[in-house]
Amino acid sequence: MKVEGTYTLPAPRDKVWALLNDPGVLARATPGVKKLEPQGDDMFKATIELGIGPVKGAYDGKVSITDKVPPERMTLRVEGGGKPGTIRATGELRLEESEGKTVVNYTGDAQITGLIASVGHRLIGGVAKQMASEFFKALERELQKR
Amino acid sequence: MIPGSFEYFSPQTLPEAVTLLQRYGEDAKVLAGGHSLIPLMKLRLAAPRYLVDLSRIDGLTYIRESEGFLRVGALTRHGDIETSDVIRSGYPLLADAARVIADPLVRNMGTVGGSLAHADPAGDWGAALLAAGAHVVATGPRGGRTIPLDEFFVGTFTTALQPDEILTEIGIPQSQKNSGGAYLKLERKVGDFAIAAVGVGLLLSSTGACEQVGIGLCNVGPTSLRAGQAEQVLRGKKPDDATIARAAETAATESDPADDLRGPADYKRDMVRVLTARALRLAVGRAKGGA
Amino acid sequence: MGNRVKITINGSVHEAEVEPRLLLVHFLREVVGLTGTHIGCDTTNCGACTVLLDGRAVKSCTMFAVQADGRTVMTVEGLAQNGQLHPIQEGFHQKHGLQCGFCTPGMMITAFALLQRVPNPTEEQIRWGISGNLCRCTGYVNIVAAIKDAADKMRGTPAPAGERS
Amino acid sequence: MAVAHGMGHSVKRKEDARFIRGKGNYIDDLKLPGMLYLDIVRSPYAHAKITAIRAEKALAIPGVLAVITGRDLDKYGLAWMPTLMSDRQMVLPIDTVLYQAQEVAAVLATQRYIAADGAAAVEVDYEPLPVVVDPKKALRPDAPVLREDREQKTNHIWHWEVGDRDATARALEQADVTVEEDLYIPRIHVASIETCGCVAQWDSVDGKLTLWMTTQAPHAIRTVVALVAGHLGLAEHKIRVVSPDIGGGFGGKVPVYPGYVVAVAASVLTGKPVKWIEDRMENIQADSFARDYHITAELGAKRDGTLTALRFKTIADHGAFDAAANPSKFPAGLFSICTGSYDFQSAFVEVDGAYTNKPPGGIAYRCSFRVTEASYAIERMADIMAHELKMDPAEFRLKNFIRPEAFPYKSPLGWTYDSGNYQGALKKAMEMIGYTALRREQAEKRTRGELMGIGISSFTEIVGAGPSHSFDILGLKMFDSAEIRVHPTGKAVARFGTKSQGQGHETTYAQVIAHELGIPEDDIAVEEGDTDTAPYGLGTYASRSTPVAAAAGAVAARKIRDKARKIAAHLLEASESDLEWERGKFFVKGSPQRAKTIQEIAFAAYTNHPQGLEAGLEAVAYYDPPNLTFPFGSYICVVDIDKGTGEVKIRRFVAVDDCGNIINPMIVEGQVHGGLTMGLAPALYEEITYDDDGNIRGGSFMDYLLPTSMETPRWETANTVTPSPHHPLGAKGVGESATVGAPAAIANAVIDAMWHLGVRHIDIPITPWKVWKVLRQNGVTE
Repeated sequence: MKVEGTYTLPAPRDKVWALLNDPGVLARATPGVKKLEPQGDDMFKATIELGIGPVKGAYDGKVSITDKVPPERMTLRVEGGGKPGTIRATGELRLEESEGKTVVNYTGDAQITGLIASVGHRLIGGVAKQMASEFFKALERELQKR
Repeated sequence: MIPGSFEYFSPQTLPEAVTLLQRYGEDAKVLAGGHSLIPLMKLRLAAPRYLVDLSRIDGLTYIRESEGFLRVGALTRHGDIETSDVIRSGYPLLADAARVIADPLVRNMGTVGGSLAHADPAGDWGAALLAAGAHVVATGPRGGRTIPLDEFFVGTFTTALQPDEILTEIGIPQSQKNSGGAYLKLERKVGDFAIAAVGVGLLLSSTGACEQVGIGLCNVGPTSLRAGQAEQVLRGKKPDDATIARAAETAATESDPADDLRGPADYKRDMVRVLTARALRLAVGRAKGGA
Repeated sequence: MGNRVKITINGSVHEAEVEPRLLLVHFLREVVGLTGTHIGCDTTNCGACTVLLDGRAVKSCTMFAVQADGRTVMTVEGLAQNGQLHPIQEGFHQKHGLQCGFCTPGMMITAFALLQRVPNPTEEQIRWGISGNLCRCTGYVNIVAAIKDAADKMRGTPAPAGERS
Repeated sequence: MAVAHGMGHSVKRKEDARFIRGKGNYIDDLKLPGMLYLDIVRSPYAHAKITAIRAEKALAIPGVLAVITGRDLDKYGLAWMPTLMSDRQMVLPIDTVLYQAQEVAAVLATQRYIAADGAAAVEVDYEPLPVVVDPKKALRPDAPVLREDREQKTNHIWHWEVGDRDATARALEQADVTVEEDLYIPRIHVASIETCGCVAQWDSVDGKLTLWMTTQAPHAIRTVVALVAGHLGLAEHKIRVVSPDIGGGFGGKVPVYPGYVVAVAASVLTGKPVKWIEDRMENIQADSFARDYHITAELGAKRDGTLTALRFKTIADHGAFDAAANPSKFPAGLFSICTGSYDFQSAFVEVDGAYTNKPPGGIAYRCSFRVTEASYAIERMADIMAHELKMDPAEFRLKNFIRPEAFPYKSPLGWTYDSGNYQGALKKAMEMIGYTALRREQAEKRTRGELMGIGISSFTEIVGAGPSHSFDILGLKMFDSAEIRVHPTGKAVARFGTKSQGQGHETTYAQVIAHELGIPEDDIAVEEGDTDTAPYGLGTYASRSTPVAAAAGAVAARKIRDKARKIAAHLLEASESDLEWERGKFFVKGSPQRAKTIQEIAFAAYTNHPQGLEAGLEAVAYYDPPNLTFPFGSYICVVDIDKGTGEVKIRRFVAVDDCGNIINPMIVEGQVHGGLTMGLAPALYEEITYDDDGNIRGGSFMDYLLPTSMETPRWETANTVTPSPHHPLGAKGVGESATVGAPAAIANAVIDAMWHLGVRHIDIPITPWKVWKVLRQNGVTE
């Protein structure tokens, strides 16, 4: 499944870049992430509890950041599995600065398997968009905190 | 398919139910008709530890007009709305919607409150009641509060209800002379969720202009959507063909569908356009006293 | 963690201690032993499990037995009275409204509820009324005819012989 | 008093009595003392290595008795089982899963709910492997090889061809007009309303296994169990397979699924009865699929509209194992009936089978092994050719039909059609629907921009598997059987090797016997499905009950009549040759009052039989048909298309069927109604798709769309009668005709509505968005 979109953050690119490279911020901003434990260079063990209404699930996973070209782009990989299914997602974030703001273009490809994929496919697209938007809104809040 | 275990409560009063929700918080789920929740539990996608069944609480099933509002109790079943004389004679938008929810057997069990609180983007009531300009009443430990439906849907399966609040009533501005409405659903077959559905509620002025208009969109975004810009196109204008066409095109741009088995996003967006135009024409006809 | 339920089924009271998660359909089939109510889809689509709950046709696989506590249930086994087939059962037999018979109990219960509410339904009303019950064998035409036949008999105005609606 | 109606009467069904009272005996109704329950853990991945299966949490649940894995079964040589197609199939995997929802482990528990809890608690670790869901990609040399267990390191299963390749190529080159189209017939599922299941009961004292299961072929299953588990001491006389009432089969209850095997193993292991019942998602996601044929079809014709050549090239997607329930000697079943109702000079068909990461199978979905694929393809192509030639599709068909006087007709692909009158059926259908007026209406509507289409399908089926020269199951010939015992009081019991799943055998077989012997239907008990009592037969599928088993019934009845004649001669003190038979009695020629009824004769058979003749009045017949039967029909469908939404509305559908002589017109009509609805379903609604990761789309009734009463039109049916010359009753079989014929009629109607816009083809199911898309592409919008 492909997800793509654009989000504008009200801060210069360097600042956004720093934010995206802060594990604490990533943990707080990524929907459902309860804990991120560093496992080496840009690799993290993740504990995720995701609840979409009554559909709640706990997932163990890995988050890694690769293909970094500061402060232009990075690739975020998330892998996780739990009872409702598994996900392996790759998202490329491209940062462009424009008039003091940062435009983030993201393109993601998610491989979802299991029950969620087979019975929940009608909702997955919408939920993915919703989660992407929550992620950027959370980043925006982090920006305001700084 | 067998659901996981849970503890079951069947309170006799609303305060009792609220107390249970307070006690169990996020671990509890309210059971109204159960036709959204139980399938998820059978799939073991949902596994609430506590179920609070509202069905034995008296006084949550009614359809009545008072103080300028049509008031519908949260436990009123879809089928009761479908067959209600009050609804049939004065609220074509709601009558249309009630007729196309799932199938007749589901409508005998599913409730309007349960459906709204479940906040499935494919729920027909969400779009229909957004179009009708409805609000809901939430009852919690601090009593009742009114939430405009515009603020109710937060995301997929997520509403503005607190974990210890229960949706108890839906209020809809009472129908007037010159008001009309329609709900059109495009579905793959009876019982399926909509490919897209559009609800329209409107009130025409004495000159035939749109004095009030509401347009709700079903299953074309992460939540039920209100097509506010499309409403703006119509507001204060006569709903002629050109205006309707412009409003329909605007509604399409306001929708945010995703690809699925029902079709790709561009198809669904166009269906919003087609259905909005058709629903508007039907609603205008009804407002003018037509069928 | 049992809950006590008392359910009146086809006129007899049944009491039992059940797990809250026990589906009504399993209560009927496994606890009470009324196996005429079937399970077809598990996802509230097919209506093979349809029973009357306080007079309304509902899908008993999407309901817990505890929800039916204190209520009245009628299953296919309750259609015939004193060994006398109900006109709906007669109609299904006469009009060949069943083949494998698996959806038939749910279909007949839905028809029963429909005819209580609409004693003289049109073809469209019948089709609308049974649209929550899937049949894989008959193609519905003869089911519609069977329900029409029953409606006519129940109103005391039998359709002309050989009429197929 | 009971009367014998015999053939041609709409006798009301005997089996209804229990079904309308909720007293059917379906598999899940069976409850035995001490019975255990099995639930199955399934793979979320379409292709993965299993690195660990951890059962501790499941086993910790009170009531969970065992978690069975492939490694456990392997100890008994049961981790794999053979398929009917000379392939093998995993029962439970040892280390690799090959499709989503594949069985991974089984949990045995004291209760159904506990078994489900156990299955949810089993933890499995997987290492995902590359997934191949497209058979065309699977056949590329760089594709990952899915079946590492096979010697051949390729996803190519087999190649099969029939016809004259060179002559067909030449004929196509020389044709004035050729048309070519890619037709995909998607995966669908029979989705009978009852899912599959079984109760296995091992009696360790007698060493006897009783297996109640939802099977359309109990005897064949008994032999398969004996062959597969013989090394464990299960001998065929110690195996009893009972097929109870079946809630719809349609081909889906022919194969052996892993759940059955595990249930048997679990019962043998524990000495207790074990029940396994699928839920709907397991049923749709893992049981045998149907179709999944990618066809490239070409036709050639002369300018005057005469068809000359046909060439079909097909890729058949069989999923992870070739487990097609196909008892013919041809890998693609009866697909070579694809020349249909037309008289081609040359034809050539080739099919290649491929493995993919999808569930195995390849069953019929209410047709005889690929007949629907063949019929859909030829009827779609016939319409495309007619339109290409600017001929009316009806006129085009009438011009190219095999002439009535040409029967028995030898097709260029090797079949000998028994009888037919295709012109008669099509003309009757055209008359019923008012074809000419509809074409006028369509022309008027076009001028107003409205979209209305008329579609014809004039199909020829091939059913009644089958003659032993072309069919077998693991070497077993495809005869079927009947045993009739007439009791002293003139009542009878008749047992058959088939098994009804709703077809009404208890009634129609009784009619056949009543027809032959004059014993009233009410006095005949028909039994099927118990291998301990019924004679050996191959079961009910492929519309074979009437062509094969009813023929056996007629032959057995005639054997009884022959003996009855001897007894009558003895009683009437006349010579056998002086006796004449009138249904229900023998009388002396010229003295009709000197007669003995079949009941009197039956009594005498036990009380006063002639010397030198054995007592009793019973007979068994095993009928190996000399040829298949070829039912046919013409269907016409009228559709209206909503230009805005792309919705297709079927306004009318007329079906004229010819299945030879009819046993029970009411049941035949019911079969046609049901078949039409199962033809409508794949034409407009049903499909199982897979995403690139092998996730199933359409794996529950939420997304696998069975038509309801609202989508199903009011079918209009009629018959013509062209008896089969080789069947003892002149009958042909009808259960599947409509499923075979209907999809093309609907698809043709939709395309007919849009041909003038430049639309040539849309693959089924024709969903609103597909129609919307082609309308948009051709500039039509609301």
